[in-house]
Amino acid sequence: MTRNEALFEFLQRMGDNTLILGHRISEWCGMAPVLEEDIALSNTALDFIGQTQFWLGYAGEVEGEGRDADRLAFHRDAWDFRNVLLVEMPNGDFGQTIMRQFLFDAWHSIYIARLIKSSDARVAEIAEKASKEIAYHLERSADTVVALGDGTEESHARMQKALDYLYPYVGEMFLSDEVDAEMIAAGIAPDPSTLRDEYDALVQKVMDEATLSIPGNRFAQKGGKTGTMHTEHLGHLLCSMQWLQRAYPDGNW
Amino acid sequence: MTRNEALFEFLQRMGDNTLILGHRISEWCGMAPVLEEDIALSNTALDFIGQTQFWLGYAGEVEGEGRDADRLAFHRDAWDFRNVLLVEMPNGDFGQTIMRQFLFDAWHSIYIARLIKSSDARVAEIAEKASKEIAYHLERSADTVVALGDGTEESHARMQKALDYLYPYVGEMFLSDEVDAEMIAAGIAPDPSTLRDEYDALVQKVMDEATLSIPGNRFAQKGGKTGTMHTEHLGHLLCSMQWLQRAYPDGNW
Amino acid sequence: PEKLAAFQARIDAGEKIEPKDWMPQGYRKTLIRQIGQHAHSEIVGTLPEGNWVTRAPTLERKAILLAKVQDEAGHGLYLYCAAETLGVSRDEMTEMLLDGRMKYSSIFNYPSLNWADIGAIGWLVDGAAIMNQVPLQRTSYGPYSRAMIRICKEESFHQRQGYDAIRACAEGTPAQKKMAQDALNRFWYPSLMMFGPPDGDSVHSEQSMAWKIKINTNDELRQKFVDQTVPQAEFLGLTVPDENLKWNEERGHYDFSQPDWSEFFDVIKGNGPCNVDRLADRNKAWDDGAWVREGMLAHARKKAAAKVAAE
Amino acid sequence: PEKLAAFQARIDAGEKIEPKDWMPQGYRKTLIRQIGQHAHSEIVGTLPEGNWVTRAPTLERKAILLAKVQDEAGHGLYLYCAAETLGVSRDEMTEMLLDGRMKYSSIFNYPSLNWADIGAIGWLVDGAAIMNQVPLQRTSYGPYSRAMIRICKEESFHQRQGYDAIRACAEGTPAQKKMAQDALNRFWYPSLMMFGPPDGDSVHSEQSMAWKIKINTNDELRQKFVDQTVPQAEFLGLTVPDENLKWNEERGHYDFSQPDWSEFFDVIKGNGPCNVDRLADRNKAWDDGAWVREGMLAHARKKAAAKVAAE
Repeated sequence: MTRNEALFEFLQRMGDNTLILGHRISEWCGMAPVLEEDIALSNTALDFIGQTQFWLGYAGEVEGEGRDADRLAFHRDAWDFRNVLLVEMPNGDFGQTIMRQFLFDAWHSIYIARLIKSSDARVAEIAEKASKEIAYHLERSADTVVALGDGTEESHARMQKALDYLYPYVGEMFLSDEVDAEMIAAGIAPDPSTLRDEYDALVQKVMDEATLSIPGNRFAQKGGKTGTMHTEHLGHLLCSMQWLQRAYPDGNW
Repeated sequence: MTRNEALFEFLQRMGDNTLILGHRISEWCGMAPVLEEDIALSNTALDFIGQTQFWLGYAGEVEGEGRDADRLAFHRDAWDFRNVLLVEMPNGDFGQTIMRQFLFDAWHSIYIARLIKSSDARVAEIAEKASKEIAYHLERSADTVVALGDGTEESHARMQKALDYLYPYVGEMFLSDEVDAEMIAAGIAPDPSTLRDEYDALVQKVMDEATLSIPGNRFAQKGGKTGTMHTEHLGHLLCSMQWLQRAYPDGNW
Repeated sequence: PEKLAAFQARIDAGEKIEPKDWMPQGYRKTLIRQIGQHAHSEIVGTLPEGNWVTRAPTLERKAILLAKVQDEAGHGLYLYCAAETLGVSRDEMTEMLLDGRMKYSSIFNYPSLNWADIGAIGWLVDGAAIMNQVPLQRTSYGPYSRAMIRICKEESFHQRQGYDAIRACAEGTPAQKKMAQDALNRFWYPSLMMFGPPDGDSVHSEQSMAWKIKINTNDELRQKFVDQTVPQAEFLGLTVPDENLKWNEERGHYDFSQPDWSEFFDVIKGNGPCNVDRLADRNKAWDDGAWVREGMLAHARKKAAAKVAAE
Repeated sequence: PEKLAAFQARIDAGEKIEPKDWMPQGYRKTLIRQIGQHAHSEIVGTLPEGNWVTRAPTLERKAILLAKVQDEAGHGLYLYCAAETLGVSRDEMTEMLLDGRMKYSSIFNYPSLNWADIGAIGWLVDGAAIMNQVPLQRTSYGPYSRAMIRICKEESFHQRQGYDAIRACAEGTPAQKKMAQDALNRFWYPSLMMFGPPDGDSVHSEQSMAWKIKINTNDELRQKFVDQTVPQAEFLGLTVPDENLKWNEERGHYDFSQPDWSEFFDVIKGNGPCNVDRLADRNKAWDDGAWVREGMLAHARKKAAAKVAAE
C-alpha cells in the first residue's frame, strides 16, 4: 500500500464515520422525544454532514480519479465503506441512539485532538474546524447519558440495555492495521490502540455518574473500518441514502 | 387514449397490485407470529410474484418498447406505479397485514372472476390461472380475520383498529376512469363500480362473523390506480425493492 | 365594555398588547388558537421534509434540509413560548394537537412524493406562509409580533433555498424536469388553499382583523401569492396546472381558478391523504419519548435536591 | 443393561427405532438436542435470506428465494414434529431457542451482505448441510430418518438454485463477479466450520455414532465437502480463499487450511457478528406474535365449545 492509498483509506474512514452516523441521526427527523432534542439531533446531523464534505472531499482529491464527496457518498456499495460498525448500528430507541452517540463522541473527541497536530496540513485544518463541534457533541451526549442513566428506573434499564448492546462495537475503534501504520509513520494520525486508556477513563467517569455498568466482555466486533465485513444494517441504510443518486445517475441537484 | 394504451395501463394496474402486495408480504419473512403463518405468507407472496410476472410481462408486450416484467418492476419510479393505495400501506402488526390482505383478496376474487370471461384471451388465461390461488388467499385471510376478530379482547381491538385504518383505502378499488371505460367497451374488464355491492356483502358477512364493525365513513383515498398521488410509503418500499437493479443496471442476474 | 373600548383604542393606535395587559377572553382564545396552530404546523411540517432528509441527493442539499428542519423546530419553540405568555403550556398544546382538538396547517396533510417536492414546499408552501406571516409582524400582540419578525427572516431564506432546489430540477434532466412539474401539479392548489376559504365563507375574520390578529383578507393574500408565483413558475419553464390562468390587464392581476374547496373541507375534517399518518407519527414520537422526558425530569429533580442538600 | 444391549442390537441390525419403542435417556436427549438444533437452524436460517428477499434483483430470483424460505419453514415444521415424538413440544423448544438454552447452526450468525451471498448460502451452506444430512437419512430414529429423506430432496434443489444464482454473478459484470468472490471469501471458512471441530476435539461423537445418530466423522465430511466444492469454484472462475489449497495426488483429496477454530468457539459463545440480532429478531417475532397465537387459540376454543353446545 502506498502512502497515498493509505491516506485515501484513512480519509474515507473519517468521512464514512461522520456520513453514516450523520445519516442515522437524520432518521430521527421530526420523531424526537422532545422539541429540544429534535433541534439538537438535526444540529448534530448537520455538523456531521459538514465534516463529511471535508473528509470525503479531500479523499476524492487524494484518490485523484475525479470522484468528489458526493460521488463517494452516493455511489459506493457497502463493501467500499470504511466506517466503524458502531455508527451503522440502528437507532433503536432514543437511549440506544444517544448511547451510540456518546460512545462515538468520546472516541471522536480524543482522536480529533491528535489530528489537530497532524503533519498533513489539510487534515489538521479539518480537525481543527471539527473539534469545536465534536467537543459540544460530547458534552451533550455525555450529559444526556448521565441524565437518563440516573433518571427513572425505566430510563436506567433502557440505558443499560443500550450500553450492553453497543459495547461490543467499541473495540473496533482502537484496532490498528497497516493503514494506521502508514499514517503513524507519516505523522498524519495517531495509533488508535494507544488511545484506549484515555477513552476507558472518560467512559468510566460518565458511566459512573450515569450509574451504569460497563460490560465485562471485551470481545470486539470488527470489519467495518477495513470494509471486510459490515453488518446487515448498512445495506439497508444505503438503500435510502443513495436511492436518488442511483435511480437518476445523470441528475444535477 | 388508444385502446392499446388503456390496455397497457390496465395490465400495469393488475401487475402492480400483485407486485407491491407481494413485496409487502415478503417483508414478513422469518418474522411471522407462528411457523404456519410464515409458510402461508411466503406462499401468498410467491403466488403474487408469479401473477406479477404474467401481468407485467403481458404489459411489456402490449407497450411494445422492449420492457419486460423485470424492467417494469425495477425501473419505474413511484409515479409510474398503478397499484391501488391499499396494497402499499405498511404491514403494521400482523392484524393490519391480514386485514389488508382480506380487503384486497375480497376485491381480487370478485374482479378476477369477471376477467376469466375477458374478450382478451391472454387476460382470460392469466385470470384463470390466478383465480385458484386467489380463492385460496381469500379463504385463508377471511378465516384469519374471523379468528382474530372473534378471539381475545386484545386481538379484537387490534383487528378493529386495522379495519378502521385501512377502510379509507377500500373505495379506490371501485373507482372507474377512462381506462376502465376503454376496457369495458372492449369487453376486456368489468366496470369496477358495479362490483361494490357484491364486495360489501362479502365483507359484511366476514366482519359479522369476526364481530367487527365496518366504519361508517365511506371517504375514499385515491390516486394510486391513476398514479397521480401515491402515499409516502411507496417510495420507501421502492428503495429496497429496486435497490440492486438501480445500483447495477447492467447486471445479469 | 369600557375596558374593551380602551383595549380597542390601543390596538387602533398601533400599540402592542403585552402578556400582563388586560385583554378580552376572545382575543386571548383566538390568539392561542392561531399561535398554537402555527406552532403545531412548524412541527408537523418537518414530517414531509424528514421523509426526504434520508434521501437527499447531495450532501449539500441534505445539509440545507437539515438546517431548515432545525429552524422549523426552533420556530415551533418561539411560538410555543409566545403562546405560553397567554397562559397555556407547551405540553397542554401538544396534547391538544395529539388528540385532534387543535389543528395544524392542512398543507402538511399532503405527501412529499419526489425530491422536487422538497423544493416545491420551500418555494410554494413557505412562500404562501410568508405571505400570511409578513403582515403578522405588525400584529397587535407583542410576543407574537416579535416571534413573527424572527421567523419571517428565516422563512424567506428557506423560500429562496426551496426555489433553488426546484430550479435545479427544472433545469436538469428530463426526468428531473418531470419531477419539478409533478411537484407543482400536486402543490399548486393546496398552496392556494393555505390562505383559507374565500372571504365570503371565512369565519373568525372580521373580529380578528379588528384586533389586528389578522391583517389582510384571504382573497387579497391569495391574489398576491398568485401574482408573485406565476412569473417564477414561468421562469422555471414549468406550467401552472390551471387552464384559466391569465394576466388581466385591467385588474393588474392574474385571473386564476379557485381550488376545489370541497377537498379543502375534506382535509380539514381529517380525510386528507396524510392526516392519519401525520398524527400517528406525532403520537408515536410523543408516546415513545415519554420515558425520556420522565427520565430527564427525574434526574433534574435529583440534581436540584442534591444541590439543596449541599447548601 | 439388558434392555440397552437389545436396543443397541436393534440399531446394529439396521432396525428403525420408533416413538413408542423403549430407548435410553441419553439417546432421547441427544436426539432432542440434535433435531431441535436442526429445526431451529431452519427457522433462523430464513433471516439472512429474508434480508435479501426484499432486494432480490429479478422477479424470478425473488420467487425462487421465497419458495426456498417457504420450504425451510416447512422443514422446521417436520423436524419439530419429529422432535415432538420424543416428548418435547414445539413451544418448549422455541422457548429454549429464545432464551439461549438451545442452539442453531453457527453459520447463521454470519451476515448476508450482498446478493451473491444468497447464492453462496445455497451453494456452500446448503451444500455443507446436505453433506451432513444425506447420511442421516439412514439414522436409527424412524421419524428423524423419514424427515431427513424429505428434507434432503428439497435441499439439493436449493443447492442447485444457489449455485445457479452465484454462477449468474460470477459470469456477470465485473461488479457482479466481485460480489461472487466477496461472498466466497466470507462464507468459505464458516462453511468448513459447519462440520464441527476436528475429530480430536469433538464431544458427543463416539456414542452418537454407535447410536447411528451421527454417521460420519466431522473431518470425513469436511474433506468430502472440500473435494466436491473446489472444482465447482474453479468452474465459476472464483478463487477459494486458501493459499494452501492443493490437490494431493497421493491422498486423492485436496489439502486445505483449517478454519480459525477460535472464531468458531467465539461464535458459539455468542460473539458472532449476528448472534445478538438473530436472537433479538426471533424474540421480537415471538413476542409480537403472542396476541395472534392467543387470539387464534381463543377463537378455536369458542368454536369447539359452540360445536359441543350444538350437539
